[in-house]
Amino acid sequence: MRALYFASVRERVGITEEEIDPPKSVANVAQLIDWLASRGEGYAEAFANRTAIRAAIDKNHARRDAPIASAREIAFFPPMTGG
Amino acid sequence: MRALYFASVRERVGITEEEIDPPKSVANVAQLIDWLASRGEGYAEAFANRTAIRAAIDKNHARRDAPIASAREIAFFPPMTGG
Amino acid sequence: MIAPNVRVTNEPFDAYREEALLIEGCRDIGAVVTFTGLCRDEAGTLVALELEHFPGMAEQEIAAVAGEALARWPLLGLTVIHRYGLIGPGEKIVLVVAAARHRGEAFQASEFLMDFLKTRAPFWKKEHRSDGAAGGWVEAKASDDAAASRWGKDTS
Amino acid sequence: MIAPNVRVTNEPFDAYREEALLIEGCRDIGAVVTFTGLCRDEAGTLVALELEHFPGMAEQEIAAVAGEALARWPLLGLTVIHRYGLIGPGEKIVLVVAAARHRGEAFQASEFLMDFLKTRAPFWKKEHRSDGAAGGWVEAKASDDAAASRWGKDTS
Repeated sequence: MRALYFASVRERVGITEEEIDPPKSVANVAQLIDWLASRGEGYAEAFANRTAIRAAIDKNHARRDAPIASAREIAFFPPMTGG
Repeated sequence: MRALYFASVRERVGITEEEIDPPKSVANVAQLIDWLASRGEGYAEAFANRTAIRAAIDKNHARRDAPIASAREIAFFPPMTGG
Repeated sequence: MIAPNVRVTNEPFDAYREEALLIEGCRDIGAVVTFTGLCRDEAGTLVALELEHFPGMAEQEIAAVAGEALARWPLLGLTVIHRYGLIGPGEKIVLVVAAARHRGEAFQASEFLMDFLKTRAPFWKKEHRSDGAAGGWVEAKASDDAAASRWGKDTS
Repeated sequence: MIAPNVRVTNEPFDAYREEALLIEGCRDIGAVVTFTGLCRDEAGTLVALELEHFPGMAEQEIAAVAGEALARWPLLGLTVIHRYGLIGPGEKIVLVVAAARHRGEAFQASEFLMDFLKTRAPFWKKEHRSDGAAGGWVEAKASDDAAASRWGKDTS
């Protein structure tokens, strides 16, 4: 699946997007965040404050317990500050 | 004192303004309305529905019990419908 | 505290210019709420509204409500314009522009202005009907009194 | 129900033209509320805001909130425009224009739009400081969540 990063998450991870292939045991958003955080220093920093991370599956806001099995694209970003 | 009439009150009284000289016993707005209503058919009609009459003394909204002794100008009109 | 810009006029006004004038030169404004009240045609039955007003008192009452808004919210700009005379469907009757650092203040101030302007400013609307029948004076609405009363103590 | 006009763009927008387009040809509109969000200079410390967004999702989320507003209030017109990219102090970032028969509907719909746009639409602001120091990402405010929650059930 495709992972997208925005704003401070993007800056810390260091890339805007990438193809990821998490193990089958990673079933929902919370588990995917844990898995991503374990991938290196930038990821660890980007996902350190779990409560400040929002996720969207295929461009729809997703809760922590949302399953990721059928996701084509999953985006991570901090709380929105538009408007 | 000067009496001013606006909107439906003006149309019923038939004039926009006039000099009035109520007797000394007419001390407040409510009493002045009663006195005006007794002055003829148009006045009676204009002031028939007392609750639909607003008054202003010298361009300030005035309650029914406001004294009129020092008023130079007193205006009568229906509830406002601007905006 | 800033001074409000209050105008009562029988001329059409340029809402865009008023808003631009208000914003101009103030780089601290984060939110502008503009309310425009227009003449409806009431499904084609209305050819015009005739707005009567009490000269002098109209300006004074709007200025009083504007002053109250400025005392309640930290506004950076406030313009209120009200027309009188004959106004056709689609034409603008009233304009309120409130500028502030944050949106809540601008929204609340402009709603407050409209609620009290409706119940306090001496303007009266008469309908001119397209079928030629005698138009009547527009009735005051209880909902307007209710809208004003939700702001707490009467400002009069 | 009308269709909302939603746009996400890196170009400046013409608020006046948007409002004129919305009103044009509808003689039943009695109230228009226009909200404009501008870039503040933060007492001279800010040289620009950089607005990042999530293309596709940004439009979709704004359209969803607009649809919710149209379901709640009998609006006659609704336009929402949000810019992205580099925006200087005094420039407009966001525009909401809500038109209705009566003012209450127009006020509520535009406030609702802004409250949910703030918490749902994927935009992020980064500050560029005039002293050359590294600008930071603007922090989300708890007050924005509170503003959204007062409308009852979450629209997500």
